[in-house]
Amino acid sequence: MSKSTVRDFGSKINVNKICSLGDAVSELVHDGCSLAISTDLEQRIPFAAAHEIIRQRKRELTLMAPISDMLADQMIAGGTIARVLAAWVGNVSAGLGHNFRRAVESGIPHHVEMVDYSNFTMALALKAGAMGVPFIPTRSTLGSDLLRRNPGLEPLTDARTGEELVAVRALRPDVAIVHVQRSDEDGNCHVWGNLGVTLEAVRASRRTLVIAEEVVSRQVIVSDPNRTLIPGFLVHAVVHQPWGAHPSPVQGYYNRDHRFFSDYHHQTRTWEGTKQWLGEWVYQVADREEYLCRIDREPLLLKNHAPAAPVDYGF
Amino acid sequence: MSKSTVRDFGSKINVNKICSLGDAVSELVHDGCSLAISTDLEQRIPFAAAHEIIRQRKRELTLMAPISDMLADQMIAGGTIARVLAAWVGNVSAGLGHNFRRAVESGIPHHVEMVDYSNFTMALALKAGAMGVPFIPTRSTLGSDLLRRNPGLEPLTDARTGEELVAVRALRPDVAIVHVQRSDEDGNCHVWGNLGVTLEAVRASRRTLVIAEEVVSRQVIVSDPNRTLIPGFLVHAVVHQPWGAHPSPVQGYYNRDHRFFSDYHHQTRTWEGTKQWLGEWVYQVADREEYLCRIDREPLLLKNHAPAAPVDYGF
Amino acid sequence: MSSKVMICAAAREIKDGEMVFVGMRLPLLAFMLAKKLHAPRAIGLFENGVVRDAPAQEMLYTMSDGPNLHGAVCCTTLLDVMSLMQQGRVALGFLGAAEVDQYGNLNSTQVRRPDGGVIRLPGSGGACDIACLSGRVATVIRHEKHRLVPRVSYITSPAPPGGVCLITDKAVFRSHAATGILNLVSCHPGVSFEEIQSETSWTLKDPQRETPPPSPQEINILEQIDRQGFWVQN
Amino acid sequence: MSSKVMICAAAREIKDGEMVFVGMRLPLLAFMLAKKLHAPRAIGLFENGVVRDAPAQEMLYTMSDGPNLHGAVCCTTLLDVMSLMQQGRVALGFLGAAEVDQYGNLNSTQVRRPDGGVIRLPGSGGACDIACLSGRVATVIRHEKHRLVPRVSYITSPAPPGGVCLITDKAVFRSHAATGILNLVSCHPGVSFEEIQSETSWTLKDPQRETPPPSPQEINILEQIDRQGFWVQN
Repeated sequence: MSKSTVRDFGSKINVNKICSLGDAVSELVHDGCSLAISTDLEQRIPFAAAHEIIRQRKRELTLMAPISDMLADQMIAGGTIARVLAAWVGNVSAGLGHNFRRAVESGIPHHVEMVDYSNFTMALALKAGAMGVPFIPTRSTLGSDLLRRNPGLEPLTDARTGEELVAVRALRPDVAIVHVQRSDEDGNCHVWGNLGVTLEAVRASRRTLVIAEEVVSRQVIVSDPNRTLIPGFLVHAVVHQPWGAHPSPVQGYYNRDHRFFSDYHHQTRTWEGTKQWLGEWVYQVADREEYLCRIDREPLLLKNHAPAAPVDYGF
Repeated sequence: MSKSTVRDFGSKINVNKICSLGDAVSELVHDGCSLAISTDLEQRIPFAAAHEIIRQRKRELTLMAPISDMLADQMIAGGTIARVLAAWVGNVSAGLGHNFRRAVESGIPHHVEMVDYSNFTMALALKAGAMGVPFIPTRSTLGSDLLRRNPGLEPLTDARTGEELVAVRALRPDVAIVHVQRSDEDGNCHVWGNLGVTLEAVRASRRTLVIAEEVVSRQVIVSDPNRTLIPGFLVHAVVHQPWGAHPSPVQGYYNRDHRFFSDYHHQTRTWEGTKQWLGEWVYQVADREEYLCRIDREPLLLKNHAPAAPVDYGF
Repeated sequence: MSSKVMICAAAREIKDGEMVFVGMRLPLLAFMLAKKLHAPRAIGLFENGVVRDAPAQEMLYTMSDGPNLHGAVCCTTLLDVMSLMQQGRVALGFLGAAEVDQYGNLNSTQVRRPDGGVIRLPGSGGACDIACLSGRVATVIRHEKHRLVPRVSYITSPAPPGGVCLITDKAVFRSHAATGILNLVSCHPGVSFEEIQSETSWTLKDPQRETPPPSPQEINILEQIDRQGFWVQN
Repeated sequence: MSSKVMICAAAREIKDGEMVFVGMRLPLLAFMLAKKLHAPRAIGLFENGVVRDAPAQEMLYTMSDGPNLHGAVCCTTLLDVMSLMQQGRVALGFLGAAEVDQYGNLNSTQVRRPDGGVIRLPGSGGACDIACLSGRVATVIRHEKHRLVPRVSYITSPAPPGGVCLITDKAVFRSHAATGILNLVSCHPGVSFEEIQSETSWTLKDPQRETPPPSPQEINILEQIDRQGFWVQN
């Protein structure tokens, strides 16, 4: 019998996936690899993982995400990023990302190459990766300079109709890092709220690192299989890290810390201020537990609960 | 200002969507139109709607679905179908569909044209329709006779890599008919269980008819927006019809009536038997209420309940 | 006052029953205003996958803030909502930009400094997609000569076939059906044609028409929506 | 006995940790058996969108029966599970067919009658996709000469690059790595080579090897799974 054509997506029998954030980053994120991170769009941004990546001084990473919010700016400031494939890099509530600007405009702390996508073409690139096809056609970006300058977008004429289209080439990140509400020990995740491009990013990536607010029993997960938007067989490591997405919000767990975004924006106007910020919030912080001691969580706690209506999977 | 390029997908301000099954079929299903129906694959098959279509003697319909189970066989027997675009037509638990075979092989009761898809290419055709692109590429069907004979599948060479692919052309059904667990009056639907190609079919179709086990308040729907897999703005009519999917199962509501499938299979071996079956279960039945009086629902009731774990949308 | 005029002008672009790509800040307020006034059945789509048929109960800083998810009719993926737009189901999209040119092209990617250097901006986000795929586009921008330029230096969002309605803090413009040029259609209350022309890089014709000022009802609703005046400066 | 031999042979095709496209009837029983024996971490995918890491608690007539959804780890779309397969994540798919030829091509669409007419069968379902996109294919078919043909009359499911394991009620065949021809690898207990050759349209070589009979443990598990003997006939 001829050899299997199944491609290597990493170990399929990973019996113990639960590990610390430090170990997960150390094992899965290698210098030079590509990361899909901050894929939900402004919820559940894996800041804990980003800070650990900065602390472990990972280098030459490629970042893939449509809207990375402040996370991309911090990872650039930390010197980890060589290349950004994204639609929008900044600080969603405050405006520009000073470190992104400094890196692209002046090479401080080092040069970062920016490849401009739109939100939809980034989603389609990941979807093509997730579907295992080399491209997906779209009508977006026709007539734009994104199409002219991004090598991942190329003109395509539909042979049957003659219609002008754009082929969005597939992206396949090495690692997807996602923050979720709850996961079981196998990495089967329940996620709710806005989904952005997370489902596509996880499926497109070779490996996935899950950071979960709660690690729950398998019974909780299988009680609602339609909520399992990330199946465990795509997941290589599960880190239990409550408040791992602060200062971004996690629906049902905590709210957005608007002030933290705004403070970062003001403090990082200068490179000096940035270094100070990184020292205070990343380098001089041993781990997420220490970080959490420094923030005031009380104002971010849920003001009201909103339970989903019951659903019966009975038969 | 130049004219809007927004395409007509039917009335956008349809204030009152709730109506009877008879009215919904009469208004939405026209002779010669194309229908996506039975898109979940073996759950929530809209049998009530199919029977109403047969009773209203609709003609020359095109059926689009990957696996239509016994529903397609019945609609063919009822003389409503001119053309079937599908991957599999039969009786899932019993085997062949006698009426499908008679129609294709011998033109009884009339000729039906069959266009063979595979499950995945049917899903991709609907997905392309749902995405508003003329095609999506795949590697499936390469080397098969489906590719050679189905005009909706055409060879495609990837310009960049030279890879041989297949372009699956978009399908855009005129009407999707779906059975759901619960809907509000605007057609926002909560659906759970296996999803088949329903989400793609609804988005690809110009209009959607929802048949719901329960019509619930808007509050129930918005309590769990991730469960709203069919948003109301895609829905043109909502019919409240408990047990509307019998003899197929509806998770959380009732089980599959295996016996009913098997009885149909045996009774429809002959065209005479089919006519008798249609008389007994469709033509001589005024509506679904009368149909339900003729079946024994008791053995199909849930034997056990299985509530989904709680989810909090609080903030 | 000018932000209220802008919000009211933007709100009037939304027709009842339309699907609208909303965005944040002023357009979001415009959507909330339109819902409460003349477009109660408009549907708001957000790029993060949120679909709302009723405005959020609290002020939002980002589209993914808790109050925007709570009470949504649907939370889905970016791909899903943008695919619906690519199908032609979205009537109107709101966009911001750093530059707009007389043809309605928008730039939110990078601009040139007077000294020849480049200022890098955050980028397209969904703007390019909305420009390419929605029926019409309404653009909200601060009215300054270096923003209303003859030609944008980078086309992030090409002028859509359905045309652009440009709403500044001084005036309203619309694409001319034949030429595609953005024509001035009304000057905001208290702003002279001369002032507008002096801050616009292409030649305008005086429309002799004033943008309708916010009605007391509109002002009342806006003040309810944004109690702290976070977005609506006077 | 032959269905038990077939199920056990099919179960042995599943390796631990693999993602498997399961299907119904005998392959489903094979999956359940493998899970309980040597492949506890195998994952079962169903075309309707159901993903299971543990067998259902009750016998199934269709993949969408209530018990198959209850306790699933994931319920998603057909497109999602088949996309994962197109990516190369699925190691093995099980298929049935009306005809198989010596090259491993399968036909489940239409066959010719002796009188030249056409018998229309239900069609591909997901078979063509599984043949094209999964790593290997295991085919379960009744061993009759008109089913094991030199050339199928319609290629529903082309022989996959990863090769075919053909499991009949008489024997096990595998694609030869170089020629692609389905070679006989073992005869089921009590079935002679001559009997197999006489019911096969291409020339075989006697493998001098017997398909391992079901162990008492395998038989015990199978009887637990299918208490009423609905699928497993003796």
